[in-house]
Amino acid sequence: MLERNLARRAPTVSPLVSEASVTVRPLDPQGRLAFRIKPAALAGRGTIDGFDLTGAINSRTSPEADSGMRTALRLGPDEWMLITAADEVDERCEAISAALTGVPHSLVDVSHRDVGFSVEGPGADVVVNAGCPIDLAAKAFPAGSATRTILGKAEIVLARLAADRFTVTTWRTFAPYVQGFLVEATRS
Amino acid sequence: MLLIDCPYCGKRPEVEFHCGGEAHIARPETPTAVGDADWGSFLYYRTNPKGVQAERWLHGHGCGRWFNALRDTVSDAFVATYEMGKPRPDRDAATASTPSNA
Amino acid sequence: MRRFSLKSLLQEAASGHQGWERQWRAPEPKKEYDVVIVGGGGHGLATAYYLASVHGVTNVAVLERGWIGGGNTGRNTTIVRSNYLFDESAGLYEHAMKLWEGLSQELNYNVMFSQRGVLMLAHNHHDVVSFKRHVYANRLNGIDNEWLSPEECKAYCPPLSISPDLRYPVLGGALQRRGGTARHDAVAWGYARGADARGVDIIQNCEVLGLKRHPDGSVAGVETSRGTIGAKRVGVVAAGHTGVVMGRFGLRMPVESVPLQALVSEPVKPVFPCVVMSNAVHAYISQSDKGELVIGAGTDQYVSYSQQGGIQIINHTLDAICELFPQFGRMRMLRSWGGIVDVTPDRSPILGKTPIEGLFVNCGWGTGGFKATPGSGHVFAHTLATGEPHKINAPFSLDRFKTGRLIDEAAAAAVAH
Amino acid sequence: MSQPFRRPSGGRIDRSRPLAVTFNGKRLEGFAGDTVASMLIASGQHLAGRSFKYHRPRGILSHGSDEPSALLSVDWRADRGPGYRDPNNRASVVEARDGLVVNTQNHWPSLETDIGAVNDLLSPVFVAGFYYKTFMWPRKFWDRVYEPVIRKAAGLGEAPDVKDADRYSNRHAHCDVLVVGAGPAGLAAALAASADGTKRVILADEGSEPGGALLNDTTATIDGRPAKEWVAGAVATLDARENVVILPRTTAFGYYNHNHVCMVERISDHRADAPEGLARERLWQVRAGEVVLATGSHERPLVFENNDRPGIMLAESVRAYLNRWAVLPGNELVVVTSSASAYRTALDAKAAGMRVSIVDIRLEADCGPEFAAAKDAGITVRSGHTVIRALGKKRVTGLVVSPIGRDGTIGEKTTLACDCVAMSGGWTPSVHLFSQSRGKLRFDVELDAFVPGTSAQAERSAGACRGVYDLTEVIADGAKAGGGELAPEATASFTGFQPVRVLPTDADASKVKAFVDFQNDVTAKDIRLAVREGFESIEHVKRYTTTGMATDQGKTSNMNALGLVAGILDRPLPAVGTTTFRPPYTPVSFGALIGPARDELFDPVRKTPIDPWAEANGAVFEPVALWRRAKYFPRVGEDMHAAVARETRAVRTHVGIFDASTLGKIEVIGPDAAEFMNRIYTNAWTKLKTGGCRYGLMLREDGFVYDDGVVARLAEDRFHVTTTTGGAPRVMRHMEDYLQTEWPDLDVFLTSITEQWAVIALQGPNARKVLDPFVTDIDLTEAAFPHMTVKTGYVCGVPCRLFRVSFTGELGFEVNVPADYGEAVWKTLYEEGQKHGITPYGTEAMHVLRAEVGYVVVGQETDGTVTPDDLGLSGLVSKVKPDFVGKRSLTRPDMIAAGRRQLVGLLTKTPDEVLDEGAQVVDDPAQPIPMKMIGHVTSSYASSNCGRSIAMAMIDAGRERIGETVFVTTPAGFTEAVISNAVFYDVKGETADA
Repeated sequence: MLERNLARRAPTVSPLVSEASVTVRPLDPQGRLAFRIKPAALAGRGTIDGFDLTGAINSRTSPEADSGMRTALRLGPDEWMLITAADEVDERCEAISAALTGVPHSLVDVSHRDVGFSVEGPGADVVVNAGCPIDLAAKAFPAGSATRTILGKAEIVLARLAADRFTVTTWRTFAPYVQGFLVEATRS
Repeated sequence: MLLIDCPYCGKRPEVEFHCGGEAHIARPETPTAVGDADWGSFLYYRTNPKGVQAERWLHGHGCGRWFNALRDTVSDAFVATYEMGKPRPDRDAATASTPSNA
Repeated sequence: MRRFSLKSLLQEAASGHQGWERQWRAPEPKKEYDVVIVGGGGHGLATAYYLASVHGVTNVAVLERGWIGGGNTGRNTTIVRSNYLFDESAGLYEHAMKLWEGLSQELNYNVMFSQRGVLMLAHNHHDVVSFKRHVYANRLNGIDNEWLSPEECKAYCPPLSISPDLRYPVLGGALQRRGGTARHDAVAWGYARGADARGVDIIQNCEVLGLKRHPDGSVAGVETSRGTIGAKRVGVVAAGHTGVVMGRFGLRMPVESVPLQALVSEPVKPVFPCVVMSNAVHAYISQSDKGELVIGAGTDQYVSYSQQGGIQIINHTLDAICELFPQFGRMRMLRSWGGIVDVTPDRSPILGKTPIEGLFVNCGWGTGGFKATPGSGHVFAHTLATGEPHKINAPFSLDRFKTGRLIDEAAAAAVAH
Repeated sequence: MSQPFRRPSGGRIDRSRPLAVTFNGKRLEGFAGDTVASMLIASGQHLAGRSFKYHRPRGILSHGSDEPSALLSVDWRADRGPGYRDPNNRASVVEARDGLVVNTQNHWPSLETDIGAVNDLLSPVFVAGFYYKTFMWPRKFWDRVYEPVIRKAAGLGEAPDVKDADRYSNRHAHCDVLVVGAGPAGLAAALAASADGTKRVILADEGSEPGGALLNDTTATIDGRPAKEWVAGAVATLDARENVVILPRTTAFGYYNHNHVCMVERISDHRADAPEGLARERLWQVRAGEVVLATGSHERPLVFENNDRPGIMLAESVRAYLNRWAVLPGNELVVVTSSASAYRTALDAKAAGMRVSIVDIRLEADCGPEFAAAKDAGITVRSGHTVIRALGKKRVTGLVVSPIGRDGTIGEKTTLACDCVAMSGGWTPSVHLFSQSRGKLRFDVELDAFVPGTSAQAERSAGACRGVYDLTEVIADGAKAGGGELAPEATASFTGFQPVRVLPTDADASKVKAFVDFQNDVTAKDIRLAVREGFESIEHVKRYTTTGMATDQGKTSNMNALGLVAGILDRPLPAVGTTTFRPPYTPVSFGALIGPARDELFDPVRKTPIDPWAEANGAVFEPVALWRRAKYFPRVGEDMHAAVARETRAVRTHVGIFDASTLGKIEVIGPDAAEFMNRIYTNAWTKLKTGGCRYGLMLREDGFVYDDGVVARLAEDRFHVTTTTGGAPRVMRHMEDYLQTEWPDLDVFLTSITEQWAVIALQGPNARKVLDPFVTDIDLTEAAFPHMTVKTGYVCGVPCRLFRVSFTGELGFEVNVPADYGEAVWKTLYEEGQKHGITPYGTEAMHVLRAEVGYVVVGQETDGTVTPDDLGLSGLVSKVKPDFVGKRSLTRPDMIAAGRRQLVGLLTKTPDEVLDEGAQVVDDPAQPIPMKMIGHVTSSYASSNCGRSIAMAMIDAGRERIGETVFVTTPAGFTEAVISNAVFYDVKGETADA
């Protein structure tokens, strides 16, 4: 493969920094797989290729111990976003497909479609709430939550890793807008 | 902005949703067997009630699922939301209750 | 009817204005009328006026559930234009435009029709082609509409930003100079006064509850909150409530009622000379005689009779307004409100017969009914007087939803109207 | 100006922090805590503006957001340049600080001498609705003569003329209990609601500090302590609770569906030290479990002749200025009242050293304990008296008062000299937000007011906003609304009033100017005139007279207008109707409403992965939906025409490279994928082999063309669907809709992959040569890789979906690579392409090229009213499939009627004449108007490859008319053209279809 000869270039997210207590930082590339399967077809499989699919809708499950970072965001009744290392996408696809031979499902590599940001620091929830209209109180959206929602005029996937730590993922062409929006929000 | 109780995600703000109009308008099994008047009626005629109506919503910026809802078109209060494919709850005559958002 | 004029005004000024009479009576309903009009908005009142003035049909009642002009007539952004694409629509709206041009004199009521020009901005290639298609079609239909370059747009509307750095730069515009605005309430009141003077009974606080029919199924009258009223013909002109009224008559209609919002700013000195519409960014703006910026927003996405929509609709419209007119960022919203508009699948009105003999309907004007008020009333009066549609409203039949012969202005132009 | 009317001590101002603002060019002094209104009063300046219609001198009526008269243009940051000025600010809510530049409005040449005041003399003519009765002749004069004059006279301040230089922010918030209003009721409610720590509570108040009416009060006590201590204690308690957010300077202006309450917080306008860039205002969009409305009440003015003279104020406002701001509104005060509460003002004014007397409309017998309290304080009370008129012009100088006889007769008149009048006609609960929440109002005869009746949402009202006025009860009521209980011992309040609409007078009511709506200059006689003319519904009266329509939204005038109408008609007040209250409660800046959505954050700009290269290479861009796309790549000295001619020639002679990344892409996966495709598209998919591509056409259920695109079958159960650029989101929704609601039995999943793949189109005879060096695992030969097939493999070492497709008619490949590699692959191919004459081309050349070979663009040739047959694409409509979306509609009578518009070509008689897109087509240009139009031009270009112009058009029954000459509109007239096939260029060499 000649792949390494080519520069991989994320969308033009600018190195915007803010002096506020909340930082907005672009995340390194990750492997992302859009995984769809009807719950009945899972037929009791709780884990596939190390991805824990047992989480409730709008939750994030990540086996902490696993250094391979196999995280599953359950975004809908039949939809997960599987997150893995950027260079393991093909392996994961093969393994999952093998595990589900003959079972109707859909697995699509969207690693390049989505761009992520971390929003971190005291008041990170307030920054997200500048454009995201859902309730981010600890009770309503505790750490371990993940959902597709809105930020301003862009669609995002929002995950909460800790009280003051979120990831915001969006389609790559919306990334500069989302980044700009979040940085602007940190100024208030 | 409405607050909509998605059957899968719970109460979420309207901007995450797309309204798909009146629900339970079955697409004819065999459209070619339907006359022009009935087909026109299927395409264009809606109940448009002043009161409780069943309607379709898509949680597009959420779980991605279409579902149905009963909503009072006078108060805009939701009476019920339910998964696509389930029958309309037997609350046609029910007037929307005061929503408690707590 | 006491004539309005500068002379009569000065006479009255001298005597403390004690001599003005009621602009319309408050009669008790009669037992029977030749024509009963359901709905006392601009369209219904205009229909009554033309029935009396053009067709000599004066035994007419207008039944209004609340107060006249209280629905969409008094809740719209008062834009008047006639530069529609299709021959059918152009015919109807231009018919209205010609009536607008002499309306104050015809009614002896200053409806403040102000031909300030309506400028529709094109922000992308699709808009450009679409608006040029309108401009050419209008020209061949004898309707004024011209294509302006961005610089010409700016010259016509100096507050407009034509910076190429705009998110959606202005690529040009279609200007109808004869378009403009009018004073909405005055239209309802002027028609009411004119109709009343010709013998029409305007009956407020009278809700229509049902239809009375002859054994052969034809119309015999209406049941109302003030008793049964006989009628040879009934015309329903109930805008957002058409579906409700027709439902009481046992008919379904291809209309849905949705909230449409608008707002005004605090009044300021003259700053905005014309009407600007920008469909790509969903914004309409003009300045009223009182000085308020009058701004039309979009519809909410769901059926509602609540006259209240969500604030996100307002926010979105103001985003666009401030993008085009960044100097208005510090203006303040004074009042916002909603109307209930009845929308048809092709965004064109329904004007004509119904399946019930003697029952006629005039509805489905969606977000753009005000501008058609005189024309709509004029041709609907013809329809009610003769039992047959005027050639102008013949294409706007209910039947088109069966045959597929839609008049789809919205699809053709992507223009809200 | 110094501060001659500043009291020596007291008030909630910080005398250690003096400040100055510029008022009409003069220096005005005050202290931190002042408003501009209190500074004006301190300086003795009551004249603060000119009225809307008559240009009458106006002063300061109130101390809060209900102020109708004292409206100022404020330049908030004059030191920072333009862009910080706005009109119509209420002096009573503009917090004073150093650096403010304020000016009065609506006068010329000056506030003191205003030519417009001539209108006051003409007022007998300028009555309500006079403009409806005249200005009609001659017809053309309305918009040319009369209207401009009226417009110039109308309006208040001057609109800003430069871009707003401030920032605004937005915040979505959620809470269990939102308390609106931090007066005694609101504080009690917040204390109760937050007590157990489990509920999130937000307490918002429009004022600069919590306390509400208690801030005006120096005598009330609660539980034996001064009320202000109770306030301080309550605030401290709330502050200490983590579950409470207190928001001063935050006005809840809109109560929307499902307890969505919108509020504006003023962040920086009051701060002299606000750093540049600090947001000016914040829009709070609060979703509350429950809402407690504790919004207080508004005092009613009294309606008598010249009640608008500067120096005539609301009684509670006089008290507020005395106590809260420590300024004397004058030396000689007459309190005119029908309400007990105003006695408190009289007592406080007396204590402050003013000379005070009271004129009470009520008879002594109708008064409460306040009467004796005033007498005891040595204040003269004239009960059973009326005010005939006020004297003075730019400042009140006296009141003519008179006893009212038993039969209503007016007794002997006395003139009371004064320089300040405090008036009170009682109180109106502030039910605006309750009404906005769609709660049903109830008229309470005892209170002479509309009060909250049935709630429509999870909401409770507490305190004065529901007619509870006694302090003890107010606090108890607030606590109850907050879910708790409090039974404090507070000093008794003076409550109760006798409704008075217009004060009795013996003057000719038809001549007297007694104002009901101060800002809009609506007098009692205007309202009488409206009723006389048949305007009986209060909505009609409002619209005819404009009462209640001013920037104060009738807070001080509505009840007086309603009562007056009811009185004239002799109907119970509710029968006249109440006005529905609409947002906003007080005017809200557009800036706050749009928040960050401006400039770069107005709308996202979607840029492709290759966009940076295009920008660096001088592309001219165009907006397409949310995208920006390279339209053409001009070289030095080239205009669009020249650039496009070069680009299109290069594609046909060598090779072009085009960024097609914006095309919508959807991956359709599942065992039933082919069946799903069959149902969604007009054509058949079952027989498409893996590795094959097919052009697909999609209809709406009504039979009209919805979208199109090439679809590749990657596997038995996997399709890669492409859509138009603008259509991608709606096609996805359309597909999901059918899948989930009509065919849930199908095992199919959809995933949007638009942004996963960058798409680089190589088009032209040299396309294969450019690609060849970078492909190792795909055989690019014609035999192995024919037109309309797809292969996966690697390009430049990057995983790739390689399509052999063409939108130009030439040999073509579309290289799909993961988006992050898009730019690098593009650059690699572009460099290699130098040997082969590669030329980047944009959307304009793309359009020309596709038109040359007769390909349609959905959205350009179609407009939502076009069927497949209209486009000549009936061959793509399966006759065999029993059903697909839109099939049934295609057989409706009008869809198969003869004479429908059909897609054809148009060739101008003059080859280099390019038709206008959108031009109309007629058979006979000499026919009279209205002309019969037979079609319109959908696409039109100068085609370098064809050596002439080409155009596509939709013409009535066009396919039968090929070869006929028609006339096409031009900006100047008409031009001749011949109807042709819509294919203009014959591709030479190895073509797409070879």
